Amino acid sequence: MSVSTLGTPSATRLSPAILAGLKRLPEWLVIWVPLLLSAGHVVVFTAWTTWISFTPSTLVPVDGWVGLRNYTSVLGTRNWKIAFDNLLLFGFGFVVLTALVGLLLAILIDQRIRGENVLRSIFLYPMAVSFVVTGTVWSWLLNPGMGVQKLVNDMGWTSFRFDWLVDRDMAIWTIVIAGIWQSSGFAMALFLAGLRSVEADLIKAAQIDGAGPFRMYTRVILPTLWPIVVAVMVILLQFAIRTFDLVRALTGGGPGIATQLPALVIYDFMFQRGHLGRGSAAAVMMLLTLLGVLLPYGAWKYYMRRRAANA
Amino acid sequence: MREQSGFAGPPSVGRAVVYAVVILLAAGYLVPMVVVVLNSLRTAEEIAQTSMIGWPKVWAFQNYTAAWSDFCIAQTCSGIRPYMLNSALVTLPATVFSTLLGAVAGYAISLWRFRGDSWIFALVTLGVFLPEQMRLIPWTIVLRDVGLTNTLSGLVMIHTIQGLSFTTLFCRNYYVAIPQDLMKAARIDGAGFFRIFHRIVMPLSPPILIVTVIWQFTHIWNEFLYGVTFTTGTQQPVTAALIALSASVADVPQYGVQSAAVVVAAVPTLLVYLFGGRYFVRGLTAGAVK
Amino acid sequence: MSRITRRSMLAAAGAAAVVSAPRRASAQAVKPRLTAISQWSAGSDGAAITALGKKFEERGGVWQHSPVPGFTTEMMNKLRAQIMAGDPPACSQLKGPEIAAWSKIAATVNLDATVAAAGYEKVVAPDLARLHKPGGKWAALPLQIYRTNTLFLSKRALDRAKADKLPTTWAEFNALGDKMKAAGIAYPVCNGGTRADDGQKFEACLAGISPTAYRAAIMNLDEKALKGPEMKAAFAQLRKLADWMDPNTAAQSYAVHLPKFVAGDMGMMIQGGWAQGVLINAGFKLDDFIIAPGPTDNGKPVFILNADAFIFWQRKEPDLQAGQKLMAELVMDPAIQTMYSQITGSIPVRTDVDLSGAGWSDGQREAARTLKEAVAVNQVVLSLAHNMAQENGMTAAMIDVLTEYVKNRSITPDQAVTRLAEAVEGAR
Amino acid sequence: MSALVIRDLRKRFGTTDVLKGIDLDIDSGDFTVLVGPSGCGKSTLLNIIAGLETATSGEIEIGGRVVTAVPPKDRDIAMVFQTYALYPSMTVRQNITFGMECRNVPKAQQAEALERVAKLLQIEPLLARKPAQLSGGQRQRVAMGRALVRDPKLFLFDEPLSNLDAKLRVEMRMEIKQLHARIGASIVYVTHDQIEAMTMATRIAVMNQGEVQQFADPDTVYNRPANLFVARFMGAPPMNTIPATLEGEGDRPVVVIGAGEHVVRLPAPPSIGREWLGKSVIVGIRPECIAEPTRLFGSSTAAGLTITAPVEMTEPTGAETIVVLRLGGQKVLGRVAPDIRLANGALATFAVDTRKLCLFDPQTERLIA
Repeated sequence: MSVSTLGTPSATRLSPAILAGLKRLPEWLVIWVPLLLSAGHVVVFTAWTTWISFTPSTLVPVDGWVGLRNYTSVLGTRNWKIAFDNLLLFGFGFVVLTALVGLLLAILIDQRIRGENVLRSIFLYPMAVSFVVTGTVWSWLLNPGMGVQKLVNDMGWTSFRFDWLVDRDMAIWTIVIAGIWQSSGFAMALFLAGLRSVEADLIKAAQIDGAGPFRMYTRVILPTLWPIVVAVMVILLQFAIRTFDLVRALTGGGPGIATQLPALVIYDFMFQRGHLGRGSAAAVMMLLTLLGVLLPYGAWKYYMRRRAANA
Repeated sequence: MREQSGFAGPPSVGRAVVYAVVILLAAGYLVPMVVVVLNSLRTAEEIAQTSMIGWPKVWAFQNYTAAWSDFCIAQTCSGIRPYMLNSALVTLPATVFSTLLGAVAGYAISLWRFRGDSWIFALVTLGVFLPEQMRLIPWTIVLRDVGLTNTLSGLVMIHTIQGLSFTTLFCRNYYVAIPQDLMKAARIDGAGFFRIFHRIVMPLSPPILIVTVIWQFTHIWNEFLYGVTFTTGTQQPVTAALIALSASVADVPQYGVQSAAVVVAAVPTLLVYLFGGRYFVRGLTAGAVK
Repeated sequence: MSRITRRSMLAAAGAAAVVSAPRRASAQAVKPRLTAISQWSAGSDGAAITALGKKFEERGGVWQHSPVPGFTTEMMNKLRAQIMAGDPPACSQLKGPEIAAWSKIAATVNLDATVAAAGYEKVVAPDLARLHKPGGKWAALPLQIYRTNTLFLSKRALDRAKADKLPTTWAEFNALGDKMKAAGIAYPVCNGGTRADDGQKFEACLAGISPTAYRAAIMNLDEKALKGPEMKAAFAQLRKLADWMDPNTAAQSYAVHLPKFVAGDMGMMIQGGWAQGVLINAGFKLDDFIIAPGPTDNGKPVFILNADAFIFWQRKEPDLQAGQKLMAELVMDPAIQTMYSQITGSIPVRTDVDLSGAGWSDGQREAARTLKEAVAVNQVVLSLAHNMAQENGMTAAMIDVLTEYVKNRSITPDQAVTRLAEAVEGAR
Repeated sequence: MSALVIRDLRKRFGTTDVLKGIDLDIDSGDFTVLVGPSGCGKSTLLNIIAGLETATSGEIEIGGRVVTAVPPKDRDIAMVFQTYALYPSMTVRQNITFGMECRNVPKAQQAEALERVAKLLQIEPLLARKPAQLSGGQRQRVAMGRALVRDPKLFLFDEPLSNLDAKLRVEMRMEIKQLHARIGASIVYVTHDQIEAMTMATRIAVMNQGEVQQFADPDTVYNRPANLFVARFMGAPPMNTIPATLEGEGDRPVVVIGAGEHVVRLPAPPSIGREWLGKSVIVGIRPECIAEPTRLFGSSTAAGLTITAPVEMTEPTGAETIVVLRLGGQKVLGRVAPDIRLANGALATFAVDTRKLCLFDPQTERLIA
C-alpha cells in the first residue's frame, strides 16, 4: 500500500521535459552510440598510439618516457625515407592514374556500346578480389622471367623489356599498375554514374555550339563531375595510404627495400622488429602527413561553405 | 538525367576504335583471373616444373575437391569449407550492422543536423585513413577488456565499428542530396526520427546501401590480419586458410590447390559484385533525388 | 564493465588455485592437455606437427594446436594478443634470441628438472642450448635443426660445365661459377627474391670466409669486427654471387627457379636443407642434384645453424601443466625427433641420433655429420637470416642493408660495410 | 480571434541577426503574404512558425495556444513547399495520407479525407502515380492536397508557385485565391514576387533585413508605403523616389523638384507638418500618376496638374507605354496610353496625379505624409 502510494506520484512527477527526453531516448541511442564508438575509437586509438610513440615499448606496450627517441630513430632509417618518398610517388601516381583510367573506362562504356553489362562487370570484378591475391597474381604477370616480358620475348620480339618489378627505380610503378587494375573499376562506376546524371540540355547546348566529342567531355561534362572527382580522390587516397597486403604479396617491399610504404614500415617496426614505440612513431608521423593534406582541404571546404552561407 | 550520353556519331572508324579499345582493355582486366583459373586446374608438380603461367597439360579438377573439402590445415583436414562458414559468420552480421548503423548515423548527420555534427563526422571519416596495422594492439586490449578475445563476435564488433567510418561517410554524402524540404514536410506530417528514416529515407536508399554492402562485404571477407590474430584454430576466416596454403620456405608451393581455393573463396564476393554491380551504377545514377 | 570482468576472472583464478592445492596429490591423474600456437599449418611442417600431435594423443593427452598461417610475424601477433589477454598458450613456436626477449614479457615454465631427467643438455650444441635458457634456466626446447649453408649443385649444370670436383672453398666456388658461365649457363647461382634469401647468401659468405669473424660481427655485434676485412671480403663474395643470379627474380620463393636449376640453366644454390624436400616434392629426382656442405675457406666444416623451438608459457591449470611436461618429454625424445626430421627434412637436435636408417637421406646424414664435426672445432654459428643470431629488430635492420646490397650493384663492399655498421648502431 | 500571433521574435545565426524582433498578429481567415527580397528572413520566419527551426527568443501563438516549444506535428499547421517536397517513393495517395498515417487516423477516415481533397483539387486520376510521373502543375496540386487534407488551423505556403511556368503560375494564383475564399482558412504565404502578394493577400507583411517594414492591407501598402524600401519594392515598375525640398507658399506647402529651367513644383500633401518647410524631403510618385496630359485622374480635375520634362526613352508594352523622363536630374518613370509615341530627347507634357504623392524623410526614410 505505502509502496504504491510512493510509486504513483513519483511517476507522474516526472517533468514533461524528462518525458519528452525519454521519448527521444531510442533515437539518441541509435545516433550517438555508433557515432561515439566510431569517433571514439579513432580518437582513443590515435591518442594511445601517440602515447606509445613516446614510450620505450618493444614487444608489448609499457609505460615510460623516452621523449622523441623513437622518432629520431625511425627518421634515421633508410626504410622510412624510402617509404615516405614512395608514398608521395605512389600516392600521387596511383590516385591520379586510377582516376584517369576509371574516367577513360567510364567514357568508353558511356558510348552506347553493346554488352555494357558484361564489360562493366569485367572492369569491376577486381574490386572483389583480395589484395593478397592481386599482389600474388601480378607478381607472376609482371615478373620478367615468366610474365608479360617472357610472353612477348617468346613471340619473337626478343629485345622487349618490361622488368619494372625487378628495377629498383620502377618497381613502385608495378604496385601502381596492380592498384589501378584493382581500383579503376570502382572509379569507373562512380564516374559513369556522374556522366549519366549530366543534364541532357547541357549536352544539347554544347552540341548546338558545335563541340566535338573531345571538347564535349573536357569542357562541358567533366566540369560538372567535380564533386565525384573529389569523392573518387578521397577513396583512392585512403587506398594509397593503407596499401599493405598488395605490396607484401607483389614485391615484398623489394627489390631490396625499394618499394617500402609507410603502412609496411609501421607494421614492420611494430610487429616484425618488435619495436612498438618506433612503429607508433612512424604511424604518428604518417597521420601527421595525412592531416597536412586533409586539414587544408577541410579548411578550404569550411571557408567555401561559410562564404556560400554569407552570400 | 539520361541513360546514355554517347553521341550518335557516324558508324565509322571512331566506333571501331572505341570497340577495339574496350575489348582490349576488358581482355587485359581478365588476364589475372584467367591465370588463376588456369593454375587452379594444373597440378602443383606441373606448375613447379614449368612456370606460374601456362595452359594445363592435364586438367586437375581434383584441385577443387582438395581445396573445398580435403586439404589439411594442421590436424584439421576439411578444406576451406568450414573457414568459408566462419568468414560468412563474421562478414554477414558485420556488414548488416555497419551498414544499418552507418545509414542511421549518416541520416542523422546529413538531415537532422545537431550540435557538433560536423566535428563528429570529421572524426568518423578520419577513421577510413587509419591503417589497420596501427589499430591491431588497441583492438587486442579492447577485446581483452570486453572479454571477446578469440571469438567471432569480437571480429564482428571490430568490423562493425571500423566499418562505420565508411558506411557513415557513404550514406551521409548520399543523404545530403535529399532536399531539406522533404524532411520539413515529413516533420509537419508528424513523422518522427524513425518513421522518416523508415518510410522516406530507406526507400530512397537502395543504391547507396548496395554500394556500402558491396564495399563492406568484400573488405571484411578479404580481411586477413585481424582474422588470424583474433580468432583461433577452427574459427579462422577463409583468408587464413588461403595463406596457410601459400608457400613456406621449406615447402613446394601448393599453387594448384591454392589457386582453386582462391577461386572458391572469391565466389561470394564475385557474386556480390555480379549481382550488386548491376544496381551499382544504376543506383549511383539514380542517386540524385529529384 | 571491463574491470569487473577482469576482477572476477582474477577471483576465479584465485579460487582455482586454492582448490587445486589439496588436489595436488591427484595431479597425476589429470588428463594432460596442451594448447599450442605455431605457424606450421600445411605442407611438411603441418604434417610433422600433426604427427607430433598424434604421438601426444597416443600418450593420453589432449592436443589443441592452433596454427596461425602466414609469416612468423602473424604468429607472433597472435601470441602477443594471447599474452596480453592473460591467456598465453601452454606452448608456442618461437626461436632464437626472441625466446629471451619474449620470456621477459610473460612467465615461462622452468624446464630444468625435466631436461635434467632426460639428460638432454649433453647432446645439444652448446650455442643452441644457450638460446633456450634465458636467465640460465631452460624455458624452451629446440625441436629440429637446419643447416642454412647447404650447397645444392645441379647435375646437368655440372655436366655442361664439365666440372669434375665439388667446390669446398669460395675460390673453388668462384672458379666453378666462371666455368659454368663460360659453358653458357646464364645464371650459375640460383636464388629466391625474399629478404631471407639475400641474408642467407651473406651469412654463407661470411661464415665460409671466417666463422670467427661471423661470431664477432654478426652474433656479438662487435664494432671492430663489423668493420673488419672479413666483412669487406664477404660483401665482395656476395657481389660475385649476386652477379650470377637471375636479375628477374622478384619477391618470389627460390622454388620457382627449381625447374631451371634441375635443367642445368642455373648451377648452384645455397639453401637450407629443406630445399631437398622441396625438390623431391616438386617431382624431381635425387640424382638431378648433389648436396654438399657450403664453401669454407679454413678447411674445417662450418655449420650455420637454424633451429625451430617451442617455448613453454606458465599456466596454472593442472592439465596444461601435465601437458607441458608431456610435450617437453616428447620433444626431447630421440624417436620423436627422428619422426619429425624425417618428415620435414631437417636433422635432429640431439647429436646422438643414429641417421643410418632408411628414413634418412644422404643429405641429412651429411648435415648431421658436419654438425658434429663443426661442434668439435667450434665452427657452429647461428643464422642471421633465420632469426637465430639476433633479435628480430636487429636482424631486420641488418637484412635491410644486405638485401639492398644484393639488389643494387652500385653499392660497393666498402659502402656496404659502413652501412651495415650504421644500421647496427641505429637498431641497438 | 487571432490565427497567429508573433511576439518579438528574434533569430540569430552565429553573429548574424536574421530576424530582429518580429511582431505580427494575423486574424483568423486572413491570407497573409510575407514578401521581401531574398535573404530578408521571410523563409526563416515561416520555418519558425512551422516549428522547423527554433527562434533565439520570442513567442509564437497559433489559434490562441502558445506553441513556441511545440514540435511541428503538434502545431496544427500544414505547409506547401517551393519544391513541393513530395515523398518520391510514395504514390500520390500515400503522399496525401502520410500525415494521417503518422497520427494513426483510422483508415476509413483517411479514405474519406482523401476523397474530399482529391475531388476539390481534381487529382483523382493521379492517385496511384508516383511524383516522378507528374507534371509540375500536378505536383503542385498534390502538394496542396497534402496540406488541405489536414484541415489545419494555419496553412503555410513557401513560395509554392515559383517553380511553375508563367502561365501556370497565373492560373494557380487564381485557384489558390478561390480556394481561400471557399474554405476561409488562415494562410501565411511567403513569396518574393510582389505581384503575387498584391493579387492574393488580404494582408501583406513586407520584410527586409530581418524586420517587418510594413504590415497592412494591399492598398495601404501600395498607396501609402511606410518607408522608402516598401515604396521601391512594391509595384512594377516601382514608385519613383525623387529628392526635393519643401517650400511654403502661403499655407500650402509645395514640393520643389530640381532647379532652374526644369524646376517642377507640385502641391504637397496637406497633412505634412509645418516643421518640414524649407527642408529636403524625398517625394514618391507611382509611375501611373504620371500620364499623358489628356488623362483625367479621378473625378476632380483639381488634382490635375501638368508638367513639362524631357523624354529619355519609351518602352511600349502593348497595354501601355512606359516613359522614362528626367525630373530634377533624376530618371523618373511614367505610364502613358499605349498608342502614344514620344521622340527621345523631346520635351513633353505630362499630367500628374498629385493626390497620391508620398513624402519621405531622407534621413529615416520613413513616410512623413
